[in-house]
Amino acid sequence: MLSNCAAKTLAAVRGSLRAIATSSAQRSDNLFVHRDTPEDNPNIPFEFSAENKKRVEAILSIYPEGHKRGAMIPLLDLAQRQYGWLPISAMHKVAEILGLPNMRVYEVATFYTMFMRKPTGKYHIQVCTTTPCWLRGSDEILETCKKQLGIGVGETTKDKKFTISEVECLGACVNAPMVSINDDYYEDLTGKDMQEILNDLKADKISPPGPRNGRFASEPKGEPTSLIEEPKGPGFGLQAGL
Amino acid sequence: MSLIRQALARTAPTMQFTARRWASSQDGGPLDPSTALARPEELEQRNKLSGKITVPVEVNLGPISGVPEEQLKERRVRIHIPPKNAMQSGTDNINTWQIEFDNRERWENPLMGWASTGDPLSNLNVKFGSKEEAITYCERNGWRWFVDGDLKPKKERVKNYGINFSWNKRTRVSTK
Amino acid sequence: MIRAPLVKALGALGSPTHQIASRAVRTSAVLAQTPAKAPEKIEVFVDDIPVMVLPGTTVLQAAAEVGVEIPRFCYHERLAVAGNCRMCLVEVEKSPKPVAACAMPVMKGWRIKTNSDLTRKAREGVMEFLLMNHPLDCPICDQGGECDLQDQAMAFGSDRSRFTDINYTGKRAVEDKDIGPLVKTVMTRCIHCTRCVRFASEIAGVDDLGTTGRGNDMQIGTYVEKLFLTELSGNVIDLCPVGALTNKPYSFVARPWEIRKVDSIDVLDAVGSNIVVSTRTNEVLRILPRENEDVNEEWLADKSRFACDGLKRQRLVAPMVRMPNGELQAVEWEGALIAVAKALQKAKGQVAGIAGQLADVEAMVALKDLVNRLDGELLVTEQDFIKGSGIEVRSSYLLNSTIAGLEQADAVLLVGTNPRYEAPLVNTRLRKAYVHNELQIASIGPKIDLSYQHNNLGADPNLVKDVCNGSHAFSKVLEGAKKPAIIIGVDVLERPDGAAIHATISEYCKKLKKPDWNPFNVLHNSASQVGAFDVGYQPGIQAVLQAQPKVLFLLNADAGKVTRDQLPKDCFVVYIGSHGDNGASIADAVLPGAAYTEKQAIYVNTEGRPQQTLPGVSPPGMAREDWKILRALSEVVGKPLAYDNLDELRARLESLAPHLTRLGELQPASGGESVAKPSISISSTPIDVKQKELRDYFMTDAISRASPTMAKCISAVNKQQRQDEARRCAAV
Amino acid sequence: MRISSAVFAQFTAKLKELRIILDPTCKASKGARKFVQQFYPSLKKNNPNLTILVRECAGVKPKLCARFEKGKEVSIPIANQTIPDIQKTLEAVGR
Repeated sequence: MLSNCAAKTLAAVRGSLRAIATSSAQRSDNLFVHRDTPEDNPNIPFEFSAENKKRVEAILSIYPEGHKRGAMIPLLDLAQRQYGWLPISAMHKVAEILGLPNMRVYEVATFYTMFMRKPTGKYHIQVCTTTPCWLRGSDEILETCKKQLGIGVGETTKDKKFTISEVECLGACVNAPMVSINDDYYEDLTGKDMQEILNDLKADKISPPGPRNGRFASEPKGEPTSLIEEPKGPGFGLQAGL
Repeated sequence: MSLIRQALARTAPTMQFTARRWASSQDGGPLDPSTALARPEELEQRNKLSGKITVPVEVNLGPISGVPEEQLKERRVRIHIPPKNAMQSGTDNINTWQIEFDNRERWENPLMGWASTGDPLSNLNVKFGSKEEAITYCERNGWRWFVDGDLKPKKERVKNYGINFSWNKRTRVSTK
Repeated sequence: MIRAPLVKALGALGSPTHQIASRAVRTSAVLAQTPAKAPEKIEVFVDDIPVMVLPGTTVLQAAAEVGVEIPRFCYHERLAVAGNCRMCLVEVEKSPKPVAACAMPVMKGWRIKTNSDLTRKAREGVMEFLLMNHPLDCPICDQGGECDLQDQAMAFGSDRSRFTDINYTGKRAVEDKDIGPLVKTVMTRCIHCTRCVRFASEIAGVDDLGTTGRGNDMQIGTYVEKLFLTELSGNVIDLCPVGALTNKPYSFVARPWEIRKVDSIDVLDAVGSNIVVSTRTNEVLRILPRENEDVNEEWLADKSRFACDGLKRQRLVAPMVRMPNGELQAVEWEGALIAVAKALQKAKGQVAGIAGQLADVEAMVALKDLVNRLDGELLVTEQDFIKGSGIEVRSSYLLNSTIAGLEQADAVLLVGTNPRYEAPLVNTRLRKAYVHNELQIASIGPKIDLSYQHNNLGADPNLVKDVCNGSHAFSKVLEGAKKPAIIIGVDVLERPDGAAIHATISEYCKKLKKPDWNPFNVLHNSASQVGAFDVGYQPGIQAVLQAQPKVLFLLNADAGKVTRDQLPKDCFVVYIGSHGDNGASIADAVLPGAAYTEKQAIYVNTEGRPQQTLPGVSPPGMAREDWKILRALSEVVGKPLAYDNLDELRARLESLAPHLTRLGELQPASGGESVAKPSISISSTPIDVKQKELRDYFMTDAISRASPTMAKCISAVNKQQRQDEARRCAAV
Repeated sequence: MRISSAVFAQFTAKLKELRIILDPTCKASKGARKFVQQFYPSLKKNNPNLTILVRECAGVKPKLCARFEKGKEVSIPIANQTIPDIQKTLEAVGR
């Protein structure tokens, strides 16, 4: 009895000392092994649509003879855009087109996080929660999404229309906080804006992407605060002696 | 000229097998792993092994060595290089020649399960620097011997990282 | 990159110039290996020791030449260079960063420091990262004692751990994969050296293993639930530097310091791969490959590695004689030998002997001498072959291009053989030539999957005639090749028109013959076949069945080709062998012999190289070595054989065929003179191969039939097949 | 003078097996090699069921072994012999 309570106090002390530099779990919640499910198994046939087939030919023509495997990522992306997400039979189809063993396509598909290997909603809401957006209130945005759609992060609504994911920096820190839905960026959001966007999407109306607070792309909101005077001519600020 | 002197004359520049590792000059004598951890008697044993001893005259200690007649007559010593352990990539302690008697019956001790054997020479494992030394040792002890396998020169291999990305379609289907 | 536009400019997409471009690049890479004029060597200093090496040698090879062994995990001299473990980082003077020794070719005047501070810090860092996510499994890990990570951690790792995260996220854990009954996977221990992935795709030709996920979630596996089923899957156990892939039948059986290692030869196929038999207290525990550059390189086929637990089942341990009521009764040696001697006296010359797959050369010579002394002339092998002069000149039944030679072949025609399952290690050579040598392969026979692309010309034997008289498209390829090779399987030579096929092909090979290259090859699948022909055995059992002998010796003959009703009623069958299989069941007297791990015996492999097995354990119960049984029998019969111990028997072998006692060496088999025209011409029954799928590979002789692991392998293959079919018909 | 190949027609029934052992390169067995190259096919044609084994090995003195019934064996060295000499030894063995 005495020994384990001593051990507990030691652990507590160590715990507090260690609290300063813990390393967060860099683990993704995706599965990196394939388990057959009714929606995702090799029996479900996958076929590129007619015009996608033409796109496949166009993509393949870019790569020289003998380096066709370079076309794997564009083909997988094409498959994901056509199907909504990337089932295993799509990977088999791409492997068949490139004449590669299946494993080589699995390796690439599982390496890149933007290939969604689980059934994903029609509108994939990617909320950026990295530091700049976080400082500008991405928590509120994430909360409104979760409340509005009734699902947590990484889940998909029953009707397969929405999926919320928490993603790393999307490169639009100027217009933080922001959200990317499929390929469009919705920036300078507030809770209210987010609700509007979601309601439009529920009615399948794609609202125009871009900043929501009237800014034009990443230009300053009101008057520009710098570079407002005429550019100085040559010799400005030159040393007197030169 | 007796067999031994002949053998020694032929093998004047015996290739030194054990790896010579000199401390590099720039680093002011860093620890040399092969000698730093070794106990003193191990170091002296290692010097004894690599050094050469001159055997004056051909001698057959068999009859007076007290080894039973049957061991000398019927058994044959196998002089060989120990194989690399397939499970590991290290090749440090296999550049020696070893001698080994033919394997005799072993059984499990019914009480404790240990391996018992009736063969007194079953655990004899002597290491030599070269094949000639092993042969001389066996002849001196009056054992019949045969040499199994030889020191084959290492195969010339071209290891090239670029070949994974080469034009040759067949090497490129692999992992890269 | 300059290369792509250059080729595009030449407009050479897929045209011959593209071949030239690829050959030009490849030859520059292998220029160091076969220099037309030897390029001058460059001087490099390793730990201040100067060494002259060819350009293109890597730092690691230069250090090895000096005797310095740089630690490594992902580098393996028989696989492609991956360079992803970073353990071989060494300092090179005046270079800002340490250099990966395994991939970096040396430059002139480099001063490589393999023991400097920077190198040691780099190794400590790599070891720390590897051990950070490595479980503390050493007490329960089979690799303990022969684990590269353990040794290199002791030698190069730092003496203290800075990993304190165990209380929070802790070490990475990865789920275990089920890849079959042979390889046990504990993927948490994996350090991602990708040796198994490269082996599977380059050597085994089965692209099932790969790295899925990235960063901390990276794991080696098959991604889909699939068994890793190939005939070389056991080699990933040796390749894995840690305990992630271990031997499933051998799991938790013994520690490396408890086992005794005996060098020996494998006899379960005709390749004669060098093995190490690990034994403990008179029991064979596991079999590992032994490096032999000319025969099995460093690999070992699965049957040879895993069938050793068949040595513990179905073993004959006491002499038995069939009683009048038809039951085999165990008797003492005297009783059995006297019973056989009586039968031999009654037989008065009508004696015959059949040698099976696992018979060694000593036992076959002893049997031949004994039967010849008793006026018997019929000494045959169970495996059929072409009759007449086919077996008298050695070059007509050997793999004349040698196993190592097949690596350099650039055009191969397979006639009625499936080297992938009949001799897996010959198939790795063909695959190596296919990958590195642009080898073109065609096969006459059924459609088979050979782990590399080959064009199947068809199964009609008349194709052989077309190819051999030069009218077929592939004969142009053969005649144009620098080192063509034609490999005939024994399944073809067993057919009635086998002699005709053999004659046409050997005739054609005379035309293709090069000064140092003989294109005519026969690929056997039983270990005793070449040895039997060397000492004068005839092929095929038809002669014995016609002669209706009074006494028939079955030496390890378990293929079940001889049945009781084909023999005369009063025929006395004597079975000498180690396993109670088809042979022992029809025998009147069973004399228990020793298996290949219990005797010092010579076996000649399919390329004609005699090699010797060494006894790791002693024969069980009252079993004895086969030739000793025959020597004792000859004493009881009254015609004692002229040798009492192994040396005298080996002297007799020397007189019979001197190449047999030059162990490990290949004697050039010249000759192959034109022989009488075979009587039967080539028929039109399609050529077939016995071993077409992996299922037929596992059980081919008495030992592998008795092995539970082989049974598990076959059920695993069936389960995988049922799963695939269930999936396919579910899709329809 | 050419030895006509018809001479080998008949060997005694007692002769069961013939074995010619020679060295593929050295001078001592040049005669034996020539003999095998020229006369082996005709020898084989005339005695189809007599097994005539030809075994080569580097560094071996050439010899001709014959096995009769009851396991009796005779081995005659044929080093440095020309074809007619080997001819005579073969006939001596064959009677």
